[in-house]
Amino acid sequence: MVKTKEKLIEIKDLKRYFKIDRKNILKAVDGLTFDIFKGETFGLVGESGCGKSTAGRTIMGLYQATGGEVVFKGASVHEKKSKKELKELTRRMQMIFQDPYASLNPRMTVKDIIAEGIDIHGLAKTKEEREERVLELLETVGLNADHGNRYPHEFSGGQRQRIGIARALAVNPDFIVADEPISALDVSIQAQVVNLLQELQHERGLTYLFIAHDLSMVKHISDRVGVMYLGNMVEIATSEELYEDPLHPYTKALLSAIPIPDPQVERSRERIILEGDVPSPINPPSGCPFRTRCPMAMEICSQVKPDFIEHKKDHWVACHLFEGKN
Amino acid sequence: MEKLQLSNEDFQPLHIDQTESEKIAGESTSYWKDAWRRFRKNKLAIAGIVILLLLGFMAIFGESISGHNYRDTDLMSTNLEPSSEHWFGTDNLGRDIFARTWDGAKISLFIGLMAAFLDLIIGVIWGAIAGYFGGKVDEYMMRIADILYGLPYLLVVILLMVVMGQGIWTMIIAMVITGWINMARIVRGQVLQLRSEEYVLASRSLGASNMRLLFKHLIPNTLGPILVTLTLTVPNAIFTEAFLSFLGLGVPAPHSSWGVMTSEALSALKHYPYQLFFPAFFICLTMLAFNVIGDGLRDALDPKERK
Amino acid sequence: MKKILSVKNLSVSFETYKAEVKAVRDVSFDLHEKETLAIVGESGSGKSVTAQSVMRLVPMPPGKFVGGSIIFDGEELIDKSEKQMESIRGKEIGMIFQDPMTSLNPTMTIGKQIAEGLIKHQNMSKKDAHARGIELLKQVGIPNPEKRINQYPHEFSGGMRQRAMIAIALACNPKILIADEPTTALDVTIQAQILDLMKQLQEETGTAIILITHDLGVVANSAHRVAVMYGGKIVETGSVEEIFYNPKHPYTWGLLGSMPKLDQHDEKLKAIPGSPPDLADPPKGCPFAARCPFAMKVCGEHMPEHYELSDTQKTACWLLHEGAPKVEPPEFVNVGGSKVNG
Amino acid sequence: MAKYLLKRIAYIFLSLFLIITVTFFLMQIAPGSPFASERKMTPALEKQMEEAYGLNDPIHEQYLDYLVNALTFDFGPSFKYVGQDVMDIILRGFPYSLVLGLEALFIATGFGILFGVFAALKHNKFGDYAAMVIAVLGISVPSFIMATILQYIFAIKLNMFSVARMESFADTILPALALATTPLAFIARLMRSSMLDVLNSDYIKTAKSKGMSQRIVTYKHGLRNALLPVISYMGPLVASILTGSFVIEKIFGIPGLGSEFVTSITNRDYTVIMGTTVFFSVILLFCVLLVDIIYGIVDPRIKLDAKGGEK
Repeated sequence: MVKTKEKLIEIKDLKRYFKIDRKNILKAVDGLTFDIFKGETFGLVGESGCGKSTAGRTIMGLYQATGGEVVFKGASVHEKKSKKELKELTRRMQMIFQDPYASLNPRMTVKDIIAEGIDIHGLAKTKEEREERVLELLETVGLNADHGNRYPHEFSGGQRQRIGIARALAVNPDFIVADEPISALDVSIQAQVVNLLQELQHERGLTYLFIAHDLSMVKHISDRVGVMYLGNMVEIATSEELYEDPLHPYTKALLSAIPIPDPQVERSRERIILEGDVPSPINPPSGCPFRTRCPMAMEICSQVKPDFIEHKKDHWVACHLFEGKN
Repeated sequence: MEKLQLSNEDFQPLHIDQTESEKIAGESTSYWKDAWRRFRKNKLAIAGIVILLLLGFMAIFGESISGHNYRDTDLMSTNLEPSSEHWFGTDNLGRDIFARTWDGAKISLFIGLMAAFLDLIIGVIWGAIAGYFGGKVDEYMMRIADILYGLPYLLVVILLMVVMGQGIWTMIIAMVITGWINMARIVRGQVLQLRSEEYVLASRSLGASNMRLLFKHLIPNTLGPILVTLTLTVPNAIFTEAFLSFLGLGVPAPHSSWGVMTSEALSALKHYPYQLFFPAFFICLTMLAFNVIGDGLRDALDPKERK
Repeated sequence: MKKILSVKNLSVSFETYKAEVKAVRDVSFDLHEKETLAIVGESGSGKSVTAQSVMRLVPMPPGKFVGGSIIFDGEELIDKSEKQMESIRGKEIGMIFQDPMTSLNPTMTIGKQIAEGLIKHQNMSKKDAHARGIELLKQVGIPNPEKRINQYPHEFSGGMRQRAMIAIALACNPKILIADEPTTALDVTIQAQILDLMKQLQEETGTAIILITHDLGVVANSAHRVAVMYGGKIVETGSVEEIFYNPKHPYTWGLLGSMPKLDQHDEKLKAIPGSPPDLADPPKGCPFAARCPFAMKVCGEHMPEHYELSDTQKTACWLLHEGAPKVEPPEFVNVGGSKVNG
Repeated sequence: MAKYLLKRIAYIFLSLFLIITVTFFLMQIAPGSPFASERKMTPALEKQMEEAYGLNDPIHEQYLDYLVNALTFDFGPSFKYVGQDVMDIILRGFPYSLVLGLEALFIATGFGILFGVFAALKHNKFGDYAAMVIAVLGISVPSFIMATILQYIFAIKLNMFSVARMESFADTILPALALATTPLAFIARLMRSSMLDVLNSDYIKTAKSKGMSQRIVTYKHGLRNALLPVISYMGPLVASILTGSFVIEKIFGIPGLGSEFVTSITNRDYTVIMGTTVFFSVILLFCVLLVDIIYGIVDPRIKLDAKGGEK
């Protein structure tokens, strides 16, 4: 269900390293290349420590890129620009955070939290206009005027997450990075937030980068999904394609590891259980990062890092099993 | 359980306004309001505040109430026990201890508050800069603080006193030279932690300027720990002053301070213990008051306790 | 199958400075030999408190038993002294916790932490306990156990720590293992390893398991029977098939509808509106009434009784009363049973 | 570990270098000639003395000499007591201070930990409140006031101890108690809060779920972990006891290093001031290092950090 093919964001060989100490470098994001189309939801999944959150923040420009570039509507995100251009860019890209308890300033009223973007970008001319916009945003996310004067600690997790969404919407962004927006919430509340995000997308034509570790939710909300492992993208496909025909052994394992809420299915399912743990991103394995846990690992995997290739139409994979077979 | 008698009426649909479940009961409480409510419940801390107010009042008006002044010697009436004329008695030069106690209070409180205030200014600026900019700046700034922190601070204070001569301001400067480090460390730690909080990231992704981040997000959220540290710095400074004065390095005569008075009373301890009692009592009382207020603040402001 | 644990009308409250929080209200369930009973519910539904009550690990105060009984092996656990409980904990009932990062003592080697229980409950010598510890680590799939046993928890990864926790909990072959969200803090691939391990160990040792979780996927994977908790109460119990293919409680419906399905796309999730009740002031009637699309007047006034729908399924909902209007469960609920793929 | 130690020792030397430098130059700008307070001296004699002490050399030479000598613990002769080396004075006073300090250290840690654990186990009961009120009082009473109170009650009124003598072990009890009061109270509070934290942690629940008795849970699992913050307080504790001894020794008339230091200040005996400052700093810095090493032994997670975070 890719809506358009107009590229909103191009990410080219994006790298983000963190210096641990003199000798060790943590390669959190190690060369990502993909595009996000206008109006779509691009899901980014992977296990903890795979660099998906870092990727999101680097794309947003919250972190400087160590290498590569991010092009948003033709303009590079990390390039030096004037204050005005930078401000305009930050207005068009917004973020929703994971922890509903840590993402709202406990000392500010909900009204001031939501209005922060309006204040920074001067989007309201008068006090009344500011008030009106905040009220409108509160209603958009299912809260009411009465909530505006309260402080974050008085709200439940789901309500806080909606306040976070309202804050992001306040500046009319085109693109929203949702960094694990539902993983701290209860199941029934998760569904509320996901539905809200989808409604907003339809109404406002938003583009999402939806980051999560829960593949089933990512598959539900996303048009296309990218799977990350140890700072690398291992596979990208539309979400049906990824589910119907996963190529990379890691994707297969990830899919098979998700417990499905259906006992009969669960009983009859063949599971691929991966051995061991994810290696440290400080000292990643040579060649293919997944080879240490891969049930199909071959000789070549430890020597050469596989290229990220388009194996089928719109279905990219980085694995030696598919190299030269497309 | 007896069987309920249910009628058809009972099975009519219940109309629930879903917005009802979003309602929040109770009035809206800000962080400070909430903290104040909790602080108020702490009787000890409230007592501490009352004591401090009384001490402050007496420091200002105590001497004039006494009908004496702190430096008039009266060799006809030395070492008198407390009486209706001399409420706290007199010392070996016949000076009125009541008057001297409140003159001392003025100096002790001034030194304590001034040192704490200067610690606050330097510590917050140093710590906030180090924490906010991080990286190399932070590393060098904190290295300097670390090395200073490793020094035995009383030694430094004493050395400076020796060098700069006695006086209130020397004492304050000497104390501040080492005293700000603690504050700087706490502020830096807070800022460093807050800097990566999601709400600060959120503000940054909205395009907030450094100034906005500092004044809207970072500083308001570090205020709690700063306040607590501050209330615990004051008694420390008062103690250091008393300590130095006790060693004969403190306030020069004829002014008194509680430390000077304790020191002077020591030689007469055997025969005139009341001379020691009053200054010692007020040092302890002041330190106690600040300590319980500090504890009360910590309990009231601690986010862990918040629920 | 024999009943080994029977919880009847258990109520547990917590005194907070504001009010009394009624965390568990009138909860009853049985556990049979060799079965896995899953208790599912959202955060604050009282599932963890229920589990910890069985172990008598709820700190009292602020917690207190308001009423009910917990019968294990014919004996009332609530009346037992702390000393008597010590010989049940670890020996008869083992427990594993949610966060393997914090539930192991950081200053004690893994070996010592395993050996402790063995030495206490089975009078083993230190040497024997060490040897048995190596065996246990091997059994829970920790490679190189001879070396690993002398290491500290920080030298283990999250998954490995949870394995070590399982080894500790199962060291003395307890009759019951209580697993409190054992995989919530772990990654999916590690979660699969741990769930597999627990199933395999259950086959080997015959331990009955109480699995506390909020994840219906985990329930479907591992449980034989399920108890659904909401607002401090059990609203529905049944075999895993009954709960997934023939649920009768609207909350269970809502829970199933909130989950995305891997094999469907573009189907809107059926969110449950609103938020769970405040247990400091729980609603008079059914705790779910305020969010229930089928709520009737009676729901707001009285807690429904548990209607027995089969030998195993019991549901507490007024819709099952003969006077209530007939309500069909939403269509998505029955989908799973007929379709097997994957 | 070795690398970590070397790094730390290098830091100590850096700090020492700074201390020596700062003290040296501070003493240079200090007012008054060291001999000014002496009985009247003829200018000729003063000149001769200054010559003898090398005070007429250029400053940088004096500084270098001092730095080199300080490394070998040679702080030169005392200005005040002719014919005595600073090091002699230090070594004469040090044993008294050491005994006193160690005693205070034992009292403070021993009773502090005891009170703290007691309070934590009686959390929110009478015992807890009582212990913590005592602790707040302890923190609020400065050591020199504690010392005079103790002296007044036990030595003057009750005649149980001598007033100002340093001959037998009994003579050290009061000063050690006075010295230990504040740190004891600090440790008690620290211990209480850290014990409460630990007793609320997940691994305590794990230990209980294994059927361990309350005693084992508290002492085997709880205490060791709860001690960690207390151990890191030991560095500042040593500093507080060291400096506290300045006054205590003066009040009790103990001829220790502290009273030598105080006397040297009143005498403006600059070489002794400098010598004792450096000596105190050395002790303090090595105590802090020792504390860090102990911490590393008690907490197995630390060793890893020293190696740079590798597995």
